[in-house]
Order: sequence, then structure tokens, then C-alpha cells
Amino acid sequence: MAGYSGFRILLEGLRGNSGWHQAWRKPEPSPTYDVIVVGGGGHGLATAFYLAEVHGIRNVAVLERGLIGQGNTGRNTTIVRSNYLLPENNNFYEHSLKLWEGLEQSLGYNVMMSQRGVINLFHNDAQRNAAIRRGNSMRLNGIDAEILDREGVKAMCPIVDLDNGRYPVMGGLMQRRGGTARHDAVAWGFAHAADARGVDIIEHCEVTGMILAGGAIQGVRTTRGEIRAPKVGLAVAGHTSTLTEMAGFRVPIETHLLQAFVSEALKPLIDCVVTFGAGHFYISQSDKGGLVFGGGLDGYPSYGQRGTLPEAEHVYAAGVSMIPALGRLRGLRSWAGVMDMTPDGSPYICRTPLRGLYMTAGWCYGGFKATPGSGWCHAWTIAKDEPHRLNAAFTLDRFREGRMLDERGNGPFFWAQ
Amino acid sequence: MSQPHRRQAGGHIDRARRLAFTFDGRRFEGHPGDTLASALLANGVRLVGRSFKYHRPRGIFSAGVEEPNALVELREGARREPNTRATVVELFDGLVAGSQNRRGSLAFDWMAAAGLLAPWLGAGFYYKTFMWPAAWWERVYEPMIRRAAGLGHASGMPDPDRYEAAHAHCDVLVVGAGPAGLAAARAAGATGARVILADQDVLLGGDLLNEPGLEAWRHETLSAIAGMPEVTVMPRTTVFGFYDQGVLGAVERVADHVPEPPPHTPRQRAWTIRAREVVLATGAHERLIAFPGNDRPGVMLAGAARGYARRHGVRAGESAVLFATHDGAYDAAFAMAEAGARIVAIVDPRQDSAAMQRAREAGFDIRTGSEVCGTVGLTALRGVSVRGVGAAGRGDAFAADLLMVSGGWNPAVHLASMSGAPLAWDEALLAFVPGAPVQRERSAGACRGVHGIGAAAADGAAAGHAAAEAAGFVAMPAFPLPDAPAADCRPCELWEVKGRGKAFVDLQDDVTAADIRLAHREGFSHIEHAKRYTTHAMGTDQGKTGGIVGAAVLAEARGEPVSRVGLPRFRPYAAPIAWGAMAGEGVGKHFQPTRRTALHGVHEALGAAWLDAGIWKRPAYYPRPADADAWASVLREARAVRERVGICDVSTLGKIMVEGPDAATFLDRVYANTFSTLPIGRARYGLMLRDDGIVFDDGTTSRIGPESWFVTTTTAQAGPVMQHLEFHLASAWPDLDVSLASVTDQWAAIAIAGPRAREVVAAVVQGLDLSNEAFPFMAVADCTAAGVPARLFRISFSGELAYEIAMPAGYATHVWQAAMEAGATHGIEPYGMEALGLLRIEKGHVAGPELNGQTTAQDLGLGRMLKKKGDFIGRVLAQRPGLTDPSRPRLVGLRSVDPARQIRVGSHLVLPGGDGRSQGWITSVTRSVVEPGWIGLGMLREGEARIGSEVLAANPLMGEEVPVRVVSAHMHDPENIRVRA
Amino acid sequence: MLRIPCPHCGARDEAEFAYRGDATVTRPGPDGDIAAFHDYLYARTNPRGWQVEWWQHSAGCRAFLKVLRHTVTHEVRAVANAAETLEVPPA
Amino acid sequence: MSAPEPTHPLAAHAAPGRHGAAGEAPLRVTLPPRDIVQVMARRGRADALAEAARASFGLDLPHAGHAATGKDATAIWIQPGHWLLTAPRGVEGALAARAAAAFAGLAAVADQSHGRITIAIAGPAAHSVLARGCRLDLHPRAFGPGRAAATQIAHVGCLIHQTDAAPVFELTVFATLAEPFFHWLMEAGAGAGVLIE
Repeated sequence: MAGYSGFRILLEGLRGNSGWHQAWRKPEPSPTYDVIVVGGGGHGLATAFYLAEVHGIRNVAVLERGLIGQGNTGRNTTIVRSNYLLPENNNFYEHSLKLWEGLEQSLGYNVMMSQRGVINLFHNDAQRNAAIRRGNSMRLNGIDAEILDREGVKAMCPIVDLDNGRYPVMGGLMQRRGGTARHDAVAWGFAHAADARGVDIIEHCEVTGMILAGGAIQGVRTTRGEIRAPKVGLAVAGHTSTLTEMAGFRVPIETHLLQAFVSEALKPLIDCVVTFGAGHFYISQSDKGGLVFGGGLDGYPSYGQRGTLPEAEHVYAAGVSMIPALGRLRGLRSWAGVMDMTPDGSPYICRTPLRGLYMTAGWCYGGFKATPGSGWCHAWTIAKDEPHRLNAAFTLDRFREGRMLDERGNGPFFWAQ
Repeated sequence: MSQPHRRQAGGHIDRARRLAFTFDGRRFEGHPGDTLASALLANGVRLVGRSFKYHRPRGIFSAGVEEPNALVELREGARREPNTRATVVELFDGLVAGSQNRRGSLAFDWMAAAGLLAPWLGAGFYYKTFMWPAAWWERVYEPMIRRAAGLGHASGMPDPDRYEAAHAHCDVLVVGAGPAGLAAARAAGATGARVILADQDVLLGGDLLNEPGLEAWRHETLSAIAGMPEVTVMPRTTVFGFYDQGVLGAVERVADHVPEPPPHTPRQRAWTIRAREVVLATGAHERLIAFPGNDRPGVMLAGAARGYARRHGVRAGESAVLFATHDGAYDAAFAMAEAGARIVAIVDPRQDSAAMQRAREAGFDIRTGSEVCGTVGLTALRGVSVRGVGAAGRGDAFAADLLMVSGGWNPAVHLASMSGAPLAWDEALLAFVPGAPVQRERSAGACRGVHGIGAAAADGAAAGHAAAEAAGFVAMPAFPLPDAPAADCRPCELWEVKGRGKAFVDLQDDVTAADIRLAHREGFSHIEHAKRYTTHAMGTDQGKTGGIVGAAVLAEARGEPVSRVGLPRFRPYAAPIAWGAMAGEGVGKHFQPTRRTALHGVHEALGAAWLDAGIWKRPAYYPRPADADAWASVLREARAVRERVGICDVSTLGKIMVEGPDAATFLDRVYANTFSTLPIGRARYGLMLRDDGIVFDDGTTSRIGPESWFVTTTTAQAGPVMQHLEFHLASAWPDLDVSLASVTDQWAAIAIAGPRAREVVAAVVQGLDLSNEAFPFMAVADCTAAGVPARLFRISFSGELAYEIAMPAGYATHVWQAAMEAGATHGIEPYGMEALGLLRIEKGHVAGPELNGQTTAQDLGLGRMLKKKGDFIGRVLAQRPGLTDPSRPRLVGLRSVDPARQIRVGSHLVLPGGDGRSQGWITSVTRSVVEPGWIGLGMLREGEARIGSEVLAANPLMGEEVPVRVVSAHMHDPENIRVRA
Repeated sequence: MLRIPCPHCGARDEAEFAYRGDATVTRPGPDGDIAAFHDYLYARTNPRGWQVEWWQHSAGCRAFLKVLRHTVTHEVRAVANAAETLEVPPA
Repeated sequence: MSAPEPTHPLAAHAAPGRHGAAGEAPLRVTLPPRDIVQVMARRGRADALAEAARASFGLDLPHAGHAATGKDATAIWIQPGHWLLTAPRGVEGALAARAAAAFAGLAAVADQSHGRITIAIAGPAAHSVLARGCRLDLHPRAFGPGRAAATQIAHVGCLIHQTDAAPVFELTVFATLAEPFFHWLMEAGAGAGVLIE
């Protein structure tokens, strides 16, 4: 299959664009694979890609109950960053960010990774101090971070009202290498590249049960028949509990919904990603021109993929408070994703109590930026049957051991992360 | 300034009044009753905008919210609203609008060159290129794409207008006031039910507004509804979302039809409506047909042309062709003929129909079995090509300046779909209609495929009756329904006319039928994938006119029926809504309420500098003219406390009355240390853990009586602690008889601290012996202070001899002033939060920065407080190995080796000459008054063992690295001599 | 938007309530060990369907309520006081 | 020294006179001074407490959602087993002392006279003004004189007690949040006009 390039676009344009083929095949499932990855979102597809690319494991199936990239991969606010406090988190996310930085070239697909800068505003001493601690943690781990004063914020994002009347902006913590990427393209790009390396991406194939024997997994039952493999990786954000129930164990996850919003398309207005520190709100502008924004969880468990009005009102109010010029613009669409929320806000990339079963899960609302890193570490863990040092702390057992990765100190409450 | 395309009479237009407006700087006139679109058409303005990608010239395509093309920037300055649909803007005098998404003038947009590159700019082209060199994406490619993309310009200035929220409840909500909605509201209202009738239009009636013959029925119905006291009519109100459990969101445009809102009037009002039953009478949107050149200005939906002619008295063209696939569109030809336009031809792929017969009798030229296969014209339509269905060639040319198109009707199922109802395919209408309801809603009229005014009204009346009955009301006798023959709206299946040139399925985002086929070839064959890959139906119109057409093109490519392909999922909002309206009034200064202590006015009078502590405003410090800077004030205040006496407002601490026979047992369980042994009249410092063993909160708690306790919390955790206590009483220990009351607001509290505190307090408080023996450290007693009832605590946060006086909040100012007077001779000074922080850091008291939800009691040097016997929250999980790990960072004191070098919170502690890895961090910093220089508290691995050694405070973020000495956290008076003095 | 019928106050908007976790787990007594508290605090069934949850009517009567709610449809089928028991219907 | 007059949190914010639009039927606003005591029943003593309330205050402790007025005091249900007992402002602490004596052993009593303030609003605009922030259905079919409900308006906890069908509503809010609440009320009432009496 010919790759994508400007030259090929030129050629195809001249012959009526008739030569384009499927971006990934639509194969029938084989009865056996070396590895089955459950979940055709970004994480699952990335797992398959890195299994093939890094570990040479190409006899891999990705099973997706619907369409690829239609879960949280297609429902987020597309932010990419590695600005974390705890070293376990910031090292992992930095690895992920580095993968992002070369992703177009690795995949041969333009995922529009745009390193336009991510700014977290702070509004009081306590927030500023926490931002400095986090920024220094990043710097000491070799990650870029800058502290901005009010003028610095104004220069990066002139439309922010520094004096918003209630919680004036004191400054911001900026990660210049952070930014956004085109979410759908991430799924399609990983699918395209994994497919090219021999991975079978099987859509409309829902896992309905697990085939177990002797405390180990043997494969899965699906709506398209039994498929066997000695190793199975789960990458089913929002639905992890449903799958682990089939495997016979419970996990520290509650599924919550998170809304996101987009405005009508506008000429360039906001050039970076900026988060409000005085309320749940973050915003950036897509290349198409829509303002993409969101806030916090609706606050109760849901698999419903639809949000409600009160949280939306908070998001819009926070938005106008931070940027009063938004008032006359219009919200176009809202949607919601369902998140695996964990009791410390940090994820799981690990082996499970069932031999041969692995998972990347518990991404709370940080899953999108983790996509390549999660796939990379998950693939490593599956291939070597042991975690890479980058994901060694992301275990299910850390709560038994008291080794929580509670980035913000919010305590053992799924809905508070 | 004539309006050459205005009819002499007819329609809902007040020709007696003229409204002046400008478009792209040109002055025009219209009348009340006009939309911006109808006024532009009346003045012969055909070219209104440019398309998203190819910058093709576009005109007015519809007459409502479904408009994909005629988007303008409305108003000027800070009130500019980009992407405003000219078709829904009510004309007002002085209106200013401009076209958007163009470079150069609207007529000569040089970005239209993009059209020449169209072969290379097909769906998803950008995913396949712009990858090399990698660094060029942010620098070159992306800025280019971003500038080219987008639609209108935001003003970038703060919105000067105000918005309101509002709440409503009703038995029956009727959405849409066309024939079905009016009848539904009347039927439901007649039962006595509380009814809300909402419609996005300013005039109620929907399609009735296009039927002069039915005006009497419309009036009669409206006046009947107006006579029903429990029916609320809400015009200019768009219901944008149907949420769970009968809750709908709506936006009322209160003052969008005037240049700016009058005083005390919001621009818009956002309603949350809770309805027991909902009748959706949202009508239908006419659909386009994809044929080459179907986007040229002058190509218009047939129903829109009919509406402009009948409702607005405007001829959208002078020589018109109708291209229709069903009888329901033919009235457009009659309406245009009535209006004085020439009907050039009617093009219909069908062979015969009732409407054709009538049209033929009227003398129209009917081209049966035919289709429009092309259009000509640059910035306005000049002609139409017509050929036999499926025939080859360019067809016959007809000169025309208006092409009216109707491919059938798409029921407006958005709200039904958002309510959870599935969609069902109606093979006769070739459209999706609402399936079985999931919530308590029902659709009526055209939004479920019942066309024709009479039929829709009957359907609406039935739905209104049924809804009221379901809400528990008794249906009332029927009322007259409009007598109007219905034209057959079942179309023949014609989605696309293939030929040379672009045939658009999404006019706004420039998605062509060929793009859809390309998406299919590349495997994006599911409607959701095709939508995302091509951006089909993702514009501001959300595919209301062309969404189904794209699905049909995809269906053909897949070789499957449209019903299998389906539509992309409907998500809120049914129409775009103003950000400000969703935000409501709680923005800016009022984003969160500001909480003030009873002493707020005192601090204001003292000229306090403020800080935000959660939603509280607290004095940071009290600047004086002689103070060189903020630090001078803070040091002055702190020095007063260390050397003389200071006074501080501590009212924000959470205060909870805990009372009952089991109160002591309860407190023993929620605190990690013991309280049941505390004598009456004594206070104790208490530590609460969360169930996971992490420190939750601290505070002093006093025993007031045998069963009565006064618990204090930190300011930040007052709410969470109350909830924590209530939760455990309800869930874990329902057997305990304990009452909880928050008394935070009832009691104000003043700290008086310093070596002279006793003298000051003694002068204020009556009836207590304050000697160290009679009232020692940690004593508590009720008393009278300055003549008002009060409670005195001998507790200290500063490390000095100190008292807190709590008094009913209304007396706080009185007691404060009494203390200031009593303290005057002792040099009393008010101190704020900064000095308070300074004092507690010197003393080594932990506060918010240390109690950050990540630290254990051991981490904070408080491990010995945990009781050995008896259960308490957090006891078990605090024993997990990760939390008892001796290598965890411990609380230490820190002192800058060079007293002049500032250290900062958030710096990390690294070992000199080490590997640069973080061994801990600084949590709190201040300048010291006891021993000048910078000191702080921090968390440091092997902290106790490192006392006396030097480490580096690394702050690479600010380019600093400062040597600090590790010391005991208790830097000031470690033996507690002063507090017990 | 959720409307939760508080047994004391009647149907109220979601905005008046605060979710407070799965109500099917019970806090271990004084004899509970790390494993028991781990399961209480962390292990979750997280059903895709009916769940009994703790909600506090925090802006109303402050009662802690047990709410039987469906995590997909969001339907609230039953609300009870803390001391009462709500059964999860079969799937 | 006799106790001074307590400072009202709205003293500087509620200047008497007209505010907002010059409508003919403004929202009439007063700040009736009140003593407020929170009464919390002991476990299992509800009947005795009810009896004591009848004996001492001449009122039947109301059920959820209701208020009851006796000879010199009103009891408003606020949460299971909890009522607010209110009376026109009298001697500092007297109502609390009376309640403590009357309910000794039956209920805990917390004086909230300084922790809550009451704002009374009246006039035909009252319903529509409240609808600007109140999520409850206060329509006469759903609410009415003698009804009470705790809710939240403009992020501030608010106890609504309808005292008259006219209508008159008494809104009781936290003293430290009275100012932002009052600001909201003035904004909400501006369209109809407000008369502070």
C-alpha cells in the first residue's frame, strides 16, 4: 500500500482521486492470534501498533464492538501535555509527549499535533505555590515548564481577562511543548499504521465473555465467534469494569461522564490551550476554527454518554468569567464521554489477577494525551509480561500497599479526581 | 431607496414603517416583519456570504435556523456576532451587518482561488500531507490552515450585555407553535393544565404565516390560548436541548430585535424547563438535492421562496424554476406567481401527480421525468440546465434567477432524538421520524411526518389532549381545526443528480457527494466515520437540509438502503446558542458568591489588602503609609504579636456544634486522638484522617457541657468536614444519637495574641479570672465580652500567649472595637493572614500547604497523636506499608543560609553535589521576625536525620538555587513556654 | 438533568444533591483489616445498569439518601432514607 | 454595659427606596429582624418534643416542607428532626434559652439568630423574581402559605417560607453570604423594580 504524502495527493488529484484505498482493511477475524487487544480506541490501536512496531508481534487483533475511535478518542478536548507533579506521572506523560512529537512521521499520517502551549492559570498564592512545585518537579525531571506572570499570560493569550472581577489572574504555569492534536486522526493514523504492519482491526466485534482455564486467559467470546490468544490486553476506557467482571475480578474504577463542547467556527482567536484556575474550564481552538472547551465531571457514575445542564452552565459561566469576549459567540454542540475514574486520579497499565490478561485503564480524563505512551507501555507489558519502569507504579495493587498516586490530594473519591 | 423585489401588499409586513440598515456598508431599507434575509432579498441582494473551504459565492438558501449559507457578522464593535444566520435576524432600525469569511470584497474574494485547487483539497486531504519537515506544521502549515478556516471574526471584546437564567415548571411543554403546536397548546390548556408554548419565531403560527386564508383560525386560536391563565406563551424562544427526566433547555431572545437591550433588560434569558409531558411540534426542514452547482446564490429551498413571497411579501427572484420531487413543493410556484414572478419551468423527476395537474392547468411549463443537472452564473444564478432523469449531456438551458429546490422534508427530530427516542425510517417520506418515546414526550405534526396544515393541527390537538391526560387532567371538548387541503409530501427518491461540477451535500462546509464517495472508498463507510472524515453535517446548521442527502449518497456507495446507513447521532444543541445565555448572570464578579465575615467592614475601614481564601475574602495585611512594601506591613504586624499584642479576625474557621449522648463516642471515632477524656471547659487540638489514612483536617475542639462540644475546622475544609461527619453518622454509625449544627455563621471570632494579650482580654471580658491557674492554656469558658455574651478560648496558633473570643456575629464589630480600645495602651495592632502565616510557620504549626491531602500524621510529625486503642477513621489503612514507609518525606523547618536570599514555596529540595533528584519540597515560606531571614517548612526525605545539614532549594523554574539549613519545624519557642505564660 | 425525588422534600434538581459513592459497600467495623477497608474504599462493581448510591440532599434537607439509579438511562427508580435497604433489580 | 444593637450584614447594602426599573408593581423588600434557633430532636424523643413544642410555643412541629406558627413563634421544618424556631427579635439569647429550657433532654438547641438573616419579599412580581434563581416550583398548585423549602439560589443556601398568598415569601440565608444573595435579589428584581422598605 502506498503511503500518504503531498506528492501522492498531487497525483491522485490529477486522476480524480480514484486511487485511494481503504485506510485500514476490514478483515474477518482469525480463530487465533498471538495477542488480542480489546478496544479499538486510540489506546488499543496504539497498543497494537507498538506490539508490531517495537516488539515485532504482528499476529495481533484489535477487537472493537463498534467503530474505531468512536469512544473517548473521539469525545475529548484533544489536549496533549505532560505537566504533572508526581514523577511517576510526569515521566510517563513526558514519554508519551515525546512519542507525540514524532507521531506523524512514525505513522505516516498527519494527526495535526500542534505544540502551541498549555497554560494553567493561577489566581491565588496557594495555587501559584502548587504550580511552582509542579513546574519544578517537571523541570527536575527534564520536562519543559515556564512560569508566566500576568504580562506573560497576556502575551500568550491576550483575550483572557486578567482581572475577571472575582479571582484575578496572578500568572500561569506553561508547558510550551503541550498543545492539541486532531483526535479522530489519532485513531485513524494508528489504525492505518498498525494495519500496514499486519494487525487485524476488527470492527463490530463485541467481546461477550472470556475463555479461561487454569487461572489464565485463553481468548475471548465475541459476537463474531470465539477468538483465542494467550495474551489479551484491555483498552476499553469507560467500560473496563464490564470486561473485568467477565474475567471475575473487580477493579478500583467508577465510570463517570465528562462533557465537552464546541463553538461555531471562528477565525483564529485563541492560540494556546488555557485552563481557568478558579473554576473547571479549559479551552483551545481547533484548526477548523471551533472553540473546543470543557470542564469537570457531572459528578455521578454514568455510562450514558450524555451530559446535563448544570455542569454545562458552570462551564459556560467559567468561560465568560475568564474570557468575557466569549459571551456573544455560540455553542454549537455538546457531547460526553464516559471515563474510568480511579481513586487517586492516576491510571493502570499492568498485569491483572488473571494470567495473560493485561490492561491499560483508569485514565480518568487524561486519556487522550496518554494515547501513544499508554499503547507503548501496554505493548511492552504484554510483550515482556512485566511492566516497563515507566508504568511500574500504575498497578491495581497500589491501594492495598498504600502507594497512591494522588496528584492533587483529593482523596479516595472517584468523583473528586 | 426602493425595494424592487417587494410586493405591494400582503404578508406580515408593516409597510407603513421603514427600517434602515446596512450590509457591507451599503444602505438599505426594510420593514417591521422582515428578517435580515427577507430585507436583503427585497433589495435584490443575492450574494451574502462565502463558503467555508472553497470560498464559493453563496446566497440565501432557506428562511430559518437551517440556513447554511447566509451567515453574517451582525452589529459592530463589542456587540459583533459572527456566524449569525440572516434568516432568523429580525430587522431593526440601524442594523449593521457584514459578510464574512472573505479576503477582499465579497464579490472578489481572492481566497476563492481555493476552488481551483479543489481536486487536491478533497475530504481529509490534510491527514495525508503536511508531515514533512516536522517543524513546519506549527510554523507554516497550521497557521495557513487556521487563517483560511473558520467563519466569522469574533469581536475579541468583552460582551457588554447581560444575560439571565430562569426556571420554569409545567404540566405540558409544547415546543413549536405551528399548526400542530398551536392546536396542542390549546387542547392541553383547555384542560386547565399548566402549559408552556415555546417557539423560536417572533410570530406564532409556523406555516400558517404563509397561508392568508387561515389567518382567522390562527388569530382565533391565539386569542383562545391567551385567555387561558395557566398557559404561558414564549415567542422568540428556542428549545435547544432535551435532557433527562423531562428537563429541557431553552433560550429566550429578549432584546435581540433592538439595537441594544433597554435598561434592566437582559439580552437573552436561558430557561430550564421541567415538564411532566412534552409535545414536540418542531416541524420539518426542507431538504436539498445534490446536483452540480446546487450552491449558487439564487438556488433556494422551495418552501423558503414561498415563505418570502407570502409572509414577507418579497420575490426572491423574478424568473423562477422549481425543481421538486413531491407535490408539497408546488405551492411555491403558485406563491411566486402570485407575487408577480415568472415561473420559467417546473422540473420534476416524476411523470404525473395531482399537483402537476393543477400546475399545468395554471399554465406552468412542466418538465416531467426531468432533473436539474447544472446551473450557471457567477455571483448570482443566471440559468438552469434541465435534462431527462439520468440522461447524459448538459440538458436544456433555462434562463432564471431563482431555482427553488425541494427534495422532500426532514422531520425536525433533534429534540426527540436527544430525549432518547430511536429514529424510525419512513419509506413513504424517505425520512427518519421519531420512534417509540423513552421519556414522557410525543411528537406531532410535520416533525413526525404528518404534513399539511389541517392534518398537522389535528395531530397536534390529539397530542395536546393526550399529554394533558397523561399529566392527570381531563380532556375537554374539541375545538374547530383549520380546513386546509394537504398536498402530498411523499417524494420520489432522488438524492443526487450526477454530472460535471460540484454537487454539495453540505453547503456550509463544502462537502460534495464526491467527498462522501471518497470517504467510503477509504473505508470511512459508517455514517459516523464519514461525517468526521468529511466534516459533513458538522457546520453551524448541523446538516439540517443536507444531512440525509449525504447519508443517501453514502448508502448508494455502500449499496445499501438509506435506512441502514442512518443519520449521525443528534447531540445538543438543536440550534447554536449564545455562550452568554448559557452562562447566565453568575459570571465575572459573580462567578462565585463572595463570603464576608461580620468584621468585613472593620477591615475595609482599616484599608486591608485582601486575599481570597476559597470564596471568603480575608485581610492579607493592613498597609500603612509608612510601610515601604507589603513585607514591611506583614513584619510590623507579626512583630506586634511577638512583642506586644495583635488582634486578628478568625471568623472563617468552620464551627460545628456536636451534641448528644453519643457525642464523645462519635468524636473519638472521627478524630485520630481521644476526646472523650477531655474535661468540660477544656479544648484539645484534634486531627482527623480520611478513611485512607491521609490527614483530612485539624482544629481545636472544646467540651462545653457533658454532651455538648464545639468543633472547629480549617476554613477550607469546613464544608467537607460537615459532610464527612454527616455521612458517617448516616452510613456507618446510625446507632449514635448525635446532633450536628453548623454554627460558622452564628459565631464570629477574634484572636488576641501576644505577651500583653491577657491585659487586653481582661479589659474586654467580664466575669472570668484569667490568671494562668484559673484559666490555663486550653481553657474554655462562656463569658461576657464588652457587654455581650461570648465564649473565651485560650488557644494559640501564633505561638504566643493568646485567646480567641467568639461572640454572636452581630456583635463582632463591637467587641473588636472594645479590644482595640483596651489594647491601645499596649500597642495593639490588627494582623492579617500573612502575619498569621508568618507566626505559625515560625512556630511550626501545619496548615493548608502541609495538610494538602497527600500527607500522613507521621509525615507531619504528628504520629504520636494517633491513639493506640480504639477505632477511628483512617486507623486501618494508615498502616499500609506505603504510608508507614520511613523513606517518606517528613516535615522539617528550613532556614536560608544567607538570610538575604529568598526561598520560595514550590522549590524542591535537592542534595548538594547529588544527582539533582528531588528529595522533597518547600510547603511554606516567610520572612522571620524572631531571627531575621527567610525561613520555611518543607517535606524532606529522611527529614529528621538531616536536621542541621544543608540542602539546596532548587527552583529551576525561576533560575534559583538557594542553600538552606534543615532545622526543626518548631523554630520559635519549641518548649511552648510563651503560650503557657 | 437528574431529578431526584427526595423522600422529605419532593423532586428536586440534581444541582441540589451531591453524589457520595456506591451504597452497596459497608464500612467494616473495628475488626476490619486492610483488605476489608480496601474493598470498602476502592473495589467497585461499577455496574452498567442499576446501582444503589449515596446522595446527600446537600442544598436541601441535608439528608443522606440511598438512590436506586440506572447508570445508562439515569432513571431514578427509588429513593430511601439511610437506614432503609434498597434492592437492586435483576438485570 | 448593656448589649448594643447587633450589626446587620445588609446594613450597608439595603438602603430604603426604589431600585431598578420604575414599574408600577415593584417587588417590596423588608428585612424583618428575627431570632432564629435550630432545634434538633434527640433520638426517639419526637413525641415528647412535639408535646413540649405545643406546651411552650403553642405550635405543632410541622412535617417536611411545612411551617407552623404558634402564639409567639414559628417553626419551620429544615431537615429530618430539625426545625428552625423563629420569632421577632427580642432580648439577646432569650428565644434560645426558652427553647433550651422547654426541650431539655428532648432536643439540642443552637442559637442561629446571628447566623441567618431573613429577607421578606412581597408583591405580584415575587414569583417571577424568584424564578430567576430558584429551581423550585412555587406555583400556587405546588406551594403556598405555610409551605417551606430549603434550596439554593445563586449558589447560596436559602430557606423559602411562604407566609401569605399575596404572595409574601420570607427568605432566610446565611449571614456571611447575605450580601451576594441580596445582590442577586436586586438584579433579579431590577426588571420589575424593587422597593426596599
